[in-house]
Amino acid sequence: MKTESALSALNARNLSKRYGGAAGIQAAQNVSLSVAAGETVALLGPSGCGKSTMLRMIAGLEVPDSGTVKVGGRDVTALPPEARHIGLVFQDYALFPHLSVLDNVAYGPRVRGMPRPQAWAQAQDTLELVNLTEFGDRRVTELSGGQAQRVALARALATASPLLLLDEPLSNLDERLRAELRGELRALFARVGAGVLLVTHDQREALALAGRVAVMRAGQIVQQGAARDVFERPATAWVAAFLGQANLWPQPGGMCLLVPEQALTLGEGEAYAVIARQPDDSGETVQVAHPRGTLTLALSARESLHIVEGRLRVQVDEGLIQAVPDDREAANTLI
Amino acid sequence: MKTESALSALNARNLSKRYGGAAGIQAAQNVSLSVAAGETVALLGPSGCGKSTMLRMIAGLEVPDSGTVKVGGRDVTALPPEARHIGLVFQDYALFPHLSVLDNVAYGPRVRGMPRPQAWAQAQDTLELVNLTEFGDRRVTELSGGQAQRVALARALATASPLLLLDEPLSNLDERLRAELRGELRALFARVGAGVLLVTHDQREALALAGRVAVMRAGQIVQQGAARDVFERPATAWVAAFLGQANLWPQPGGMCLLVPEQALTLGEGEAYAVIARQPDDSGETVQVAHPRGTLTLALSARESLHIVEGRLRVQVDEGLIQAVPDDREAANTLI
Amino acid sequence: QTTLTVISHDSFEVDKALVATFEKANSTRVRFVKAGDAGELLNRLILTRRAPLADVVYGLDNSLLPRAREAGVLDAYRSAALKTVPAAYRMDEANGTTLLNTVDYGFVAFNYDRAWFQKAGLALPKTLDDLKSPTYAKLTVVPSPATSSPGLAFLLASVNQYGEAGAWNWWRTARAGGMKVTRGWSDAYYKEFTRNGGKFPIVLSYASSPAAEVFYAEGFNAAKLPEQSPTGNLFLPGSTFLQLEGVGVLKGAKQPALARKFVDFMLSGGVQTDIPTRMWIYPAAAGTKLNPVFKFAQQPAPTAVKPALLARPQRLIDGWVTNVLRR
Amino acid sequence: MALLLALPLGRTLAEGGVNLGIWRDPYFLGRLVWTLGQALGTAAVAVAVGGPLAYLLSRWNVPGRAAFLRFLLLPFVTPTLVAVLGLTALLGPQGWITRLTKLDISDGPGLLLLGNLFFNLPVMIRLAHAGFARVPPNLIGAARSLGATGWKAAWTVALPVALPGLAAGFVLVFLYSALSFGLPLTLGGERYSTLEVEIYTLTAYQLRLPEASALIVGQLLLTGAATWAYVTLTRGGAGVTAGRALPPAPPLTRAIIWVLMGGVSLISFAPLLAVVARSVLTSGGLSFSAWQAVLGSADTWALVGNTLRFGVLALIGAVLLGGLHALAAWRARGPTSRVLDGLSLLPLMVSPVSLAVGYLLAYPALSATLPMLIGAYTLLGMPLVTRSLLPALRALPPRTLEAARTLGAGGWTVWRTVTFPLTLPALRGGAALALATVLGEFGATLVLTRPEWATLSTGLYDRLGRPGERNLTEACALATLLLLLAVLAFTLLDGGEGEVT
Ligand SMILES: Nc1ncnc2c1ncn2[C@@H]1O[C@H](COP(=O)(O)OP(=O)(O)OP(=O)(O)O)[C@@H](O)[C@H]1O
Ligand SMILES: Nc1ncnc2c1ncn2[C@@H]1O[C@H](COP(=O)(O)OP(=O)(O)OP(=O)(O)O)[C@@H](O)[C@H]1O
Ligand SMILES: Cc1ncc(C[n+]2csc(CCO)c2C)c(N)n1
Ligand SMILES: [Mg+2]
Ligand SMILES: [Mg+2]
Repeated sequence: MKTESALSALNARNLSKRYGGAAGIQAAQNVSLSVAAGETVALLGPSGCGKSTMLRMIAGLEVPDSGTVKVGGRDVTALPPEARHIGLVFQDYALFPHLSVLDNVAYGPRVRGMPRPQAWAQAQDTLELVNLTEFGDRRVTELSGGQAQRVALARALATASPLLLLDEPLSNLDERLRAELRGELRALFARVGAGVLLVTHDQREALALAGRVAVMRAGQIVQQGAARDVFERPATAWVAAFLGQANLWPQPGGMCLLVPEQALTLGEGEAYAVIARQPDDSGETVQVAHPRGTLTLALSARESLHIVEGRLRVQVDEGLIQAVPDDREAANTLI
Repeated sequence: MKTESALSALNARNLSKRYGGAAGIQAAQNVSLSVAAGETVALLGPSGCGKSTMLRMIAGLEVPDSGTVKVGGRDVTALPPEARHIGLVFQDYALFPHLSVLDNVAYGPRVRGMPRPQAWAQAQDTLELVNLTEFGDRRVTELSGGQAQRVALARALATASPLLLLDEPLSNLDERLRAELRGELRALFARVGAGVLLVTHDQREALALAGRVAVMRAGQIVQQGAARDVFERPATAWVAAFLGQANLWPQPGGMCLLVPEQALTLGEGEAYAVIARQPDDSGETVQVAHPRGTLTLALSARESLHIVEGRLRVQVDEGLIQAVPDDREAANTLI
Repeated sequence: QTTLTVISHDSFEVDKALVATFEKANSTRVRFVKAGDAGELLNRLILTRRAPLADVVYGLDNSLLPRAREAGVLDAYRSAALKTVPAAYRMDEANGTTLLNTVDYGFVAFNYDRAWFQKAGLALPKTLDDLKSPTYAKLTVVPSPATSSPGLAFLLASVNQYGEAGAWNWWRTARAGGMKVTRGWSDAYYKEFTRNGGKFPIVLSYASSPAAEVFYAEGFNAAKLPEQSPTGNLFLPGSTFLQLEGVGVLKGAKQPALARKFVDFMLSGGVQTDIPTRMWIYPAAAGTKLNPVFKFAQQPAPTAVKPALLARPQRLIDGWVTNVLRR
Repeated sequence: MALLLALPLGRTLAEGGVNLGIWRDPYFLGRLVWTLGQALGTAAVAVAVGGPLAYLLSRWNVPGRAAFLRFLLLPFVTPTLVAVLGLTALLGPQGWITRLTKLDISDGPGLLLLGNLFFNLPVMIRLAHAGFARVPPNLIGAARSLGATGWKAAWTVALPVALPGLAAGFVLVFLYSALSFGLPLTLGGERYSTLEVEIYTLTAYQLRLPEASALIVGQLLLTGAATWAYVTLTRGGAGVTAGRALPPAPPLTRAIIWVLMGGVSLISFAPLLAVVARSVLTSGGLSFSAWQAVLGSADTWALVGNTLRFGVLALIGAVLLGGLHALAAWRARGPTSRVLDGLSLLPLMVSPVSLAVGYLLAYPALSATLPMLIGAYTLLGMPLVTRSLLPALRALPPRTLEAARTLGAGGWTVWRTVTFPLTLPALRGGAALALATVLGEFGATLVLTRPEWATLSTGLYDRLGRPGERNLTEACALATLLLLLAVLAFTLLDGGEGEVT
């Protein structure tokens, strides 16, 4: 445990935050999270569940009602933001309107005492990473949405902090650029060994970047674990549904059967009637009337060929069906 | 043509815009776009290509250097924004900080003369659409990023304008909420028969909502057509790559071979060596050494079972391979 | 209805009821305009002589009259009531044309703080020469001749006493010895005088000031007057100056007839009786009854100032500025 | 503006011609240097003390904050003579503080500088606070998470973003201190008099207009240069004053705020308290007879009524004209905007003494009429409204206004529903300052024409023109009444929220 804390980039314990007094909103409640050095953890959860609040508490911008924050093994709960050495990308960017793009990015190194030419060089390198090499002289008010978001990302990266908190850092970028940046970020994180806590609504992004995933719901963490585990074995029906599992069959007794993708084999087994088809960019989504419940399947163009005369042969591997508690209605409080 | 213009929600002709004088940035160059009533058109393109600029010119917030804008068949080029009856969602929301959530949403109906109780009722209905029923009294400074985005969307929808311009309206929402809103928006658009121009970086969203798609690059539209057509038959290698086609084999003479997903059948034909595997949330991405070039394939968990001893059997249907001009290097100017 | 405009210095005040009777009797309205202290008042009249601000002026005094005459801002009018004023207090007797009718008179004089001198156990100065010695100079505050009318009055007295060169010498010595020169009377009296929180127990003010001190003292009771005033007059020979304030008709007045009536009104018994306890000066009309507190305001025997000095006071002020102030 | 400013000034200059030879006199060059020096010094101290305090108050809540910000307007209401009374009661040769500390600063320029600060620290703090309150909190958060300490973030982010408000404070303080003449007249003595005092002496007492004109021209060049520098230097600004609740200050910050607030209070409130104290303290000890006399007299209520009536009239004028002026300067683009911006300071750039003379010459018939008087005070209050409102308008995020227009709001509706509510705090603040100016100055420098038009400040000046202790205590009682009236007016102006900025 001692070595773990030494290598831990972030260790947040029991953080709680209520906005606006006793009658206010409980934005976070006893949330514990840790990120090891060199590790990327994705923080997922529906809109308004408290993700940004967590990041702001960890960064020291919001005073938690209770709980402690350790960064690099050091208790920073009482320290101001600047003493925490954390790089933060704000969801709304918060770029400095009075500085050029380059000066925005160089700001972190500058205030930490780096001489100007060196800070500019470092900022220029970071701008290159986000494909904005030639934008250094621009005013930040003259950027497109995606460009501004990349400047915000570059500004946080340029601090070379051992812990990065990224709040939807790529949400306003097109998919190709996002894929490219994902690759570069992964390489960068691996190289510098920074711990990263990433808020994203893009599950592909979470999987591509994060080794571990934490799922929040209404101010609490409902599941945490290796990315693959969480996606493959959601702890509850709510988590499964949130992560995009379409096939949840409610059972009596507050339980629910989860039929994961891997449990389904196409072109084998019985042929069931297809009751709905909806095309999308990677193929189509079809609904199949299985005797135990409706099955929703995302088919690629190739797989669509299996549908013959309005029927699709699907084999459900009963061994892979998981029974999970059905908590989808509970805690659906105002968030 | 006459009836077309009568039913047209938007008809923008040859819009051009250069920011910052002669030495500035050509953000749009002779762009023509039309949206029929009841139709949704997705405007796609990389970050900084001029999408928001187009929307701003159409809404009357930016004076085009040249070109005309017709809304509902009426030439509005010289009219101020408020005379155009257009609902616009700003990429950065631009909520009114001094108004409550409900008053923000009721603002449009109110300034168009609707009595207060009625405007509030209508605003409340729209808030329900975006799942913010209970947030009417909140100050907009007390919202999470996704909540603010939904208020911005609701504010534009509440105007019941015949033309809606949506600039990345769902980018800060989690996938489940996004899917839900997509469904509701589609139903709403169909019901009210509004023309919608949608800027999005999410291709699934484009396909799910839009009948037609326009792809912009560096201030110009490079392809426009039915959504399915554009995705299945990109006009150039750049468009194909931008839309996520991974398999583009450069040929001599400035051409390129595009191997679409449908041209590939798994589990048949020869077995090629798998040279890379990368897991993601819907399965994994693998690279296969095909003699004519490297093939990149996104495999679902089910399809991964086809990989046997590091080899994958893939049949490439030569008849489906398309030859497209390779323009990926050109026009890669500062945008 | 006509309007009569009266311009005056800032200290002018008269019973509202009296004004109302005047207005009623002449079916007119009276507007009062205040224009700074007497010096400023004259300058303003000179500046605006082509389009006069008022019909009648009150508050010009004998030290300003020659300039007023030279600038031609006044019309001649001699009120019949002037006969109630003793000849010694009338202005312009020698010229034959009366521009200003004396309404009141006062004496510019040094005052001292009784309590301070008692406590310090210091004897009072006896002469102006005493006053310029450092012992007393550092106890004295004087409003500036360049910017206040009591200051100018004292300058005239000092030049009258010593001649120009001698006067400059007196002033320079006194200033070197610690005499303070303030801009206006209020500064000297309310800021620098020991009675009011300053550190100078001798101040150039008016001979009537000790009476006012009694009148405005806490718990004043006309029936039970105190033994003595907290301040006293210091009539050093050659230091006092008889100031005669008058009222006259402005050249170019829109209401000359009413203006003359107002001149008469100022010399009438009602106003004359009202004057002393409002403006702390003596009414010019002989035999006007005085409030008993005026027993604290002794009248010095003033030295007559040479008429030549009065003719060009501005020259003396300039001389004082260059020879004393900016040395 | 031409009628109200240029013409009278021109008439003053034309009356006697301009004798520039006076500038060869080292005496007047010395006055020029001193005028500039004391004004710059005052403005610098005001920024150095008021800037940080305004910043802290815009970020943190401490007990007493709201009351402090509101009372801050009081010195501005105070007639110069009352301020002098208060200051000398404390720091004069026999002042309470002087006697306590045995330290007499009444002979040097110290009292004058303190007097300047007494009036002007409040101006600085309020305008700077308005600027800082607009800085989006997330920008500070961003700076700090990037490694900037609290002070560094203030210096590198909040300061540049709030610069227009800060600079407005600086230039106003500079102009007030450079052109004020009441204070140097009474506190400066002969040694520390300023150019304006010399102009006053030359015109009012010596009637040497050519020389005075030369000084006026020189002074105009000085203030013009300052204004030009201000207008060209201030750019940018961002954000709106979002009425969000401020977090309570952490202990150290709270201590700093309290120390600064205490210091400012000592300079700006203590003299007022001294005046209040003087209204009940006589040589014979505690006594309320002055109050009895003042409150018992029907005249007093007439004074209060007039003060309010004229004050409100001038306030309406100042808010209307100043508001329109700010709107015009905001709407205009490029150089026009800058010229309009600078013009708004014109009433503060020209010497009030020369203006007064100009009025006499240009409008002899009007010079002592009520409309002229109200016009003049409108003109004095206007710059304060413009200076508060303009930075707020310029900081409005353009997208917010655009959003309103796309939602169907026409120009006027946008103004009514978005622009106005978002800039209301600034407008209120400017209005409060303007009202303060008018309440305190009304009828004191320009001369009222009828006894029944007398205001509190004229009543007060009348009493200070007569000898006798009772006059002094009654003057102090009237001053106290004026202050109470002002507190009431400000409370009404800011809707009782204590948040006028
Ligand atoms: N106010 C401005 N001044 C100068 N250049 C600008 C301004 N606004 C945008 N630009 C530039 O114009 C180009 C087009 O911008 P626009 O905002 O239309 O892009 P976009 O397609 O919406 O991009 P994104 O997806 O990143 O939001 C960009 O290169 C941007 O840098
Ligand atoms: N300043 C505030 N005052 C009051 N409530 C707030 C404030 N900021 C956020 N909240 C509320 O706290 C809850 C959590 O907000 P938070 O911003 O942490 O959500 P989030 O998980 O980041 O959501 P999103 O994905 O939409 O950005 C939300 O319900 C939000 O409405
Ligand atoms: C040094 C100095 N003296 C006086 C004031 C008082 N004052 C308040 S408002 C205003 C302008 C209108 O007269 C003035 C001069 C000040 N601010 N600075
Ligand atoms: Mg968030
Ligand atoms: Mg955009």
